[in-house]
Amino acid sequence: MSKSDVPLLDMYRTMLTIRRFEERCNYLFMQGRIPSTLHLYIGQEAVATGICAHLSPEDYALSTHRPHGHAIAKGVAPRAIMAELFAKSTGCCQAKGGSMHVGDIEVGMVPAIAIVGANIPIAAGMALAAKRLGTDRVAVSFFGDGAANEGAFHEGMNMAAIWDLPVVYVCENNLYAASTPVSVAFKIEDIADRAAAYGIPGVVVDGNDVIAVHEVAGEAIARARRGEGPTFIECKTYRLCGHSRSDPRTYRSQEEEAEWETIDPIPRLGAQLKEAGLATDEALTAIEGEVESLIDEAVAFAEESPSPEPTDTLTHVFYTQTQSEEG
Amino acid sequence: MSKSDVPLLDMYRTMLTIRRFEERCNYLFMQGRIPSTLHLYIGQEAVATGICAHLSPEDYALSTHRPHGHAIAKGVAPRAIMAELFAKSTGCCQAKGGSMHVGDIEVGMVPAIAIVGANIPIAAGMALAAKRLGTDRVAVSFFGDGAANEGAFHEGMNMAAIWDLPVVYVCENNLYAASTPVSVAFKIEDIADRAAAYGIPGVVVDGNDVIAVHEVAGEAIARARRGEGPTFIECKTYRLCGHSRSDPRTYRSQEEEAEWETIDPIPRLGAQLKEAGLATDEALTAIEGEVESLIDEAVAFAEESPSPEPTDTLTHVFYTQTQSEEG
Amino acid sequence: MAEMSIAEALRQAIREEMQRDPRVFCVGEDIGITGGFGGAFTVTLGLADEFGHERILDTPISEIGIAGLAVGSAMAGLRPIADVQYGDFLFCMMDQLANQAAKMTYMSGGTVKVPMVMRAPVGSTRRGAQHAQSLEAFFTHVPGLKVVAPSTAYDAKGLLKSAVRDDNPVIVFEHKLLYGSKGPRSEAGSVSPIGEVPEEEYLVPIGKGITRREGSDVTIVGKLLTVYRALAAAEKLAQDGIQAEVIDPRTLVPLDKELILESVCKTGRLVIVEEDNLTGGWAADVAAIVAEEAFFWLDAPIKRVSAPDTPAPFAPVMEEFYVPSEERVIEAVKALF
Amino acid sequence: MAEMSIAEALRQAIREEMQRDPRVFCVGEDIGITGGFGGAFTVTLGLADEFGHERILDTPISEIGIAGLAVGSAMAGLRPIADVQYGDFLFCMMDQLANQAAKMTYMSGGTVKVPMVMRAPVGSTRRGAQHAQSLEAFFTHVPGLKVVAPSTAYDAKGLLKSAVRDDNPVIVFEHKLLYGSKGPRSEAGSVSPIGEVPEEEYLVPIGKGITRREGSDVTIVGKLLTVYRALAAAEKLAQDGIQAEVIDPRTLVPLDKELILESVCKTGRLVIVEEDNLTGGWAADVAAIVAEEAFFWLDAPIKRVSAPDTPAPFAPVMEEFYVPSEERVIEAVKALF
Ligand SMILES: Cc1ncc(C[n+]2csc(CCOP(=O)(O)OP(=O)(O)O)c2C)c(N)n1
Ligand SMILES: Cc1ncc(C[n+]2csc(CCOP(=O)(O)OP(=O)(O)O)c2C)c(N)n1
Ligand SMILES: [Mg+2]
Ligand SMILES: [Mg+2]
Repeated sequence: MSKSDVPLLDMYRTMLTIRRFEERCNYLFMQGRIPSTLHLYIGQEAVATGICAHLSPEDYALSTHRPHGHAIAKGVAPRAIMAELFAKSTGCCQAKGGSMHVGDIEVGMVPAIAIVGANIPIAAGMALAAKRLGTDRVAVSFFGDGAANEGAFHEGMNMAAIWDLPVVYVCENNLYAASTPVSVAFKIEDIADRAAAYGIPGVVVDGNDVIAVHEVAGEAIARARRGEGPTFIECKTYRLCGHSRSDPRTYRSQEEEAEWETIDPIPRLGAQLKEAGLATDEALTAIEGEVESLIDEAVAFAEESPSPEPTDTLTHVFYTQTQSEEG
Repeated sequence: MSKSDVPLLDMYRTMLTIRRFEERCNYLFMQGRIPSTLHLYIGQEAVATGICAHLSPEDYALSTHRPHGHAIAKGVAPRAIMAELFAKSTGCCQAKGGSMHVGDIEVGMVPAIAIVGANIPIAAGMALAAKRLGTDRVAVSFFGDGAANEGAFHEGMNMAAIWDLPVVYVCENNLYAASTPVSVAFKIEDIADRAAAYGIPGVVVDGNDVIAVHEVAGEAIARARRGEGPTFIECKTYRLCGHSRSDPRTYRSQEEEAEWETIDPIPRLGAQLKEAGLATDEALTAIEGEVESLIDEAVAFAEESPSPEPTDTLTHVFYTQTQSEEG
Repeated sequence: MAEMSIAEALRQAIREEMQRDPRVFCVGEDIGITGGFGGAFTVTLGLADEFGHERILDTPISEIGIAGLAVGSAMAGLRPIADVQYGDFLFCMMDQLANQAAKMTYMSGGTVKVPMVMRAPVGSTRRGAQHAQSLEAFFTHVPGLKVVAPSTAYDAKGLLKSAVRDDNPVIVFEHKLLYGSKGPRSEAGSVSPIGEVPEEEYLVPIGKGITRREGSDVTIVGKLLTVYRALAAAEKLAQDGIQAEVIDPRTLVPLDKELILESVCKTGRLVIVEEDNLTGGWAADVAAIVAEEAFFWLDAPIKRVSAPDTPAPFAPVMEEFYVPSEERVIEAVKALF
Repeated sequence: MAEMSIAEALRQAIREEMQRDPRVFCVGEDIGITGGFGGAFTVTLGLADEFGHERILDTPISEIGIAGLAVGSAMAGLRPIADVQYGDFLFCMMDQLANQAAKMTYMSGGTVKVPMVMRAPVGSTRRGAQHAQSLEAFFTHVPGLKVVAPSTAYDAKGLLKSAVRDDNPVIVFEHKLLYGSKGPRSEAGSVSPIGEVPEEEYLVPIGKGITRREGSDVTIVGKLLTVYRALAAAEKLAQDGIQAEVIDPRTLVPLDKELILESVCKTGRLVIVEEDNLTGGWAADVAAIVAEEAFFWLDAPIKRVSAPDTPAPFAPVMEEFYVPSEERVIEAVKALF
């Protein structure tokens, strides 16, 4: 892919959509209009965006307790996610799932899996199916630094490796697992070095640089589609927000946060676009306006949507043919 | 440790004891005098022997479904193991455990754990206790090549690494996990390379050369006792027997078996001893005789011992103070 | 009709389903290695020759991986038949089964399906506590999983075929002493029922129990090995003039509770026999259902005949005490009169 | 007497036991990081300042590792108090708990002990199916484990202290809506009982239940959150002239079944209320025990009021339907008269 094929403006729009979507969620949550808890993706948008830019709805993405960004980047309608957060019947999981399980299998976004590490062997399974069914689909598994210490990581990565499965493992190393810094949980510097334990390539990339992410992702996904097996990509990034709900973030320093603020991926791409003459201030403002309307519309949709009935609890325990077309 | 400190004759005796013990087990099993199943250690004796030669009864050894060799090398009385296999009350687990769980905590041999990989985090826990209690004890975890693909391996190794725990991980790569060759289960050549994923040293050693095993074990154990953390030792070896019971071994070639027969660790050490003038044929024959008597005595003890009562089933579900002295 | 063991019947079921549907495949440890075992109890023996190693997929020793692979491949269009060598190892993959496979359809609002099968041998066979457990109750308690437990060759074949075609995760419990496999994998104390299996294709529907013996005085519910213990006890009881009705639910989730309730309403007495530990076993659930729904038809307390609340002991003399015997069933029944 | 929440009471118990015995330590995720959360529900908040990071040991996200570390360190002379952030993650460490911790003493012929505690928050709190389960029944079914489930600050402190001193593995289930923690970790819908706790040291023995309310007409057994549902229902029922006796077993294994049996023999009626799914829940076992041992004292069917057999739904309106309500308890009781 030549540089000019990089969908920079689309990626800008996606990152901004994720950011504004979540800022709004946070606001609504603080107002008590969204129940439960939220794990926001603010600051990490370049990862989901740079990777998913290569994927079609036929490809699979698997996510975690922090899935809004992946879901939006993978093409789930923001209104359907918002309605899910509002616990409405029109939500992407019909209010059965909630924030930690958003997804839409129609666009290849697997309902997110909130057990840390658990999506890793499942992604291998989806990749196996893609291969056996003769498609060129790939599966992308997103997970955090913390997940790399789960047994599921080890077993899943090894299986993907030995069978050369078309899967890309994307470790978003945001330096913390909840309050726990990576230095407490690892004796090694780069988690990508673990790829060698499975005999697959491991790459480290600046996760706050969407262009860099897009580039390594392109190679990894192409490799997967060619049948050459999985790649492990470690994206160094940072969440510019708390772990969940009203996390006071007192386990990390304000200096550290301030430093990462300076490389916030969204203004960073904005500046690059202007510098390269690919977008004017006006163009970016126009995108901003479009994104705001999209979010407004999503919130309105969510608010107007009906709540489920209490007895809806009882449906969907088992899959029934009529729920969806199937051969 | 200088070469002259290497307890070669003791190690020869230990290896031979394991070999003759298990040959006898197998015979008794075939005769129907031992119930259930057996996983024999024949061919791998140099590993348990070379490592355990460094351990005192205060140190811990943890084993697997294939534990007789480790138990003997760690100092469990052969008669107590034999009685356990005969399902007698005098067995080292009072006939509650059986072949896959032999052990004797009094000599630091943890009742063996037959869930593949499960002893790895437990060994880290024992090492943590050794460290916190201010002792210089080490824990040695023995496991197979197959175990290195378990989630428990990953989580346990990482914990041992990050806290510099006094534990030595000994992977006995005998080329097969049951019928499955390592080439099916791994994309990498040396399992020891996985040590790098945890930031600890990984060493490969000829597991059929007890002197070499003894040497690397000495370094690893000394390192652990110095508080410098775990070492991963991969011992390349081969079981000169079936996986369990009457395994016809048709998943591997007779040529391969024959090749490994030529480096059977016991005659190999015997030849070295004679070459170095450290033992005569007569001396080795004398050891052989002593070992035979020991096994005879163990079998006699086992046969004469009483069976448990059916209602003994109900005891030992919970630990009670009176069962053993405790402060 | 052909006579065959349960291991053979399961193998036939797998073969037929793999022939019928190219999406079906097997995955597990030591299931297809050339010259190998065909799984811990020979069920997949020879199938790799027929279907190749891609469809009889040997894995590393990675239970989380096996279950995760099954979940993922099922979600993406395949129909995996996964297995563990011993049911006890299900604990190693419990998250994938209980949190992932069982909940995915629900969490997705009914849009995602997970058509996978997980086979697991259960029962105590002199190998000690970690190769002996009866795991049924751990899985009947997880909403979103179906659970079957065949005790005859006919049911084993018909239920496994139904499980493969079901759009939901199905756990198939098989008892080691019932496989009847000959040769190296046959077990001491094996009951090894040889049963008749029709030549033509058939399915046994998930969710239908069966009355193995009719009787009017007491209902005995058993599953897997204990069906045979119950039947043997019933014969002896008949000599003493007590006619026991023996019910084998075959499927544990969804349970054919009407069959049990109707029988209890007829006999007024209930004994449940299972190999699992007493406290929290599946038998407790049957007792609770009957104590709620057929209370006024009961003439006597409900009895459970189970293993005691201990891990499985190794020694054969203790194991015989541990696993419910024919005698214990007879005693329990007689205590109700 | 001091007034405190369950979270505070648990913290006090841990502090006192750590002061008393240098072998006691805590291990888990995010429990001691400076500036961090003090565990998922603040129970260990501040303890690292007092005892240092070696004794409030923060781990990687490695549940197998945490449980394995607890088993090993307990076998080698320490007394670990391990925790998981949500009970649901116990499935990730199930092998270590069910196959290792629970069986080690037995398999060793009684020579090895595993004095460890595993704490696990349970209950549905609007986070969806993977952060909501009530796991008690999975562990009461494992011989070799003790299981406690405190519902008051007094019991939480006294039982946790007893658990730490027990020579066996003890699983402590805590309900998220009962912690009563203030600030960022308080939960919507929280019951947050504040209870009195004596200044002087005390223990609550493992294995002793308690009658929370006396009554002569019906016995209601609850645990954790449902104790409060049962008590509220009992007040309302009293207005209709039905006197309910409410029993809180506090310990699930070993169960104080005499307390329950005596009450049922007095009242003749039994309703068991729990938040867990109906099929295979702990309530089934209580029903089975009573249906066997107090059958002739029963005047009515045994009722279970449980969550339906579904994963936990996310939406609050569905969650309210899912978790047994006061109204459902009242309805179940009235149906017995
Ligand atoms: C198996 C499991 N253990 C623990 C948790 C609780 N938990 C939720 S998020 C989280 C931290 C995850 O860290 P990381 O993987 O780095 O992802 P991040 O939150 O940084 O995106 C933890 C411990 C969980 N959900 N699943
Ligand atoms: C968790 C688990 N999975 C599977 C098994 C069944 N099993 C017993 S031994 C064995 C092979 C072990 O291979 P390896 O670790 O290489 O040890 P070896 O037998 O070669 O000594 C298997 C699969 C088990 N005991 N535990
Ligand atoms: Mg992180
Ligand atoms: Mg091996």
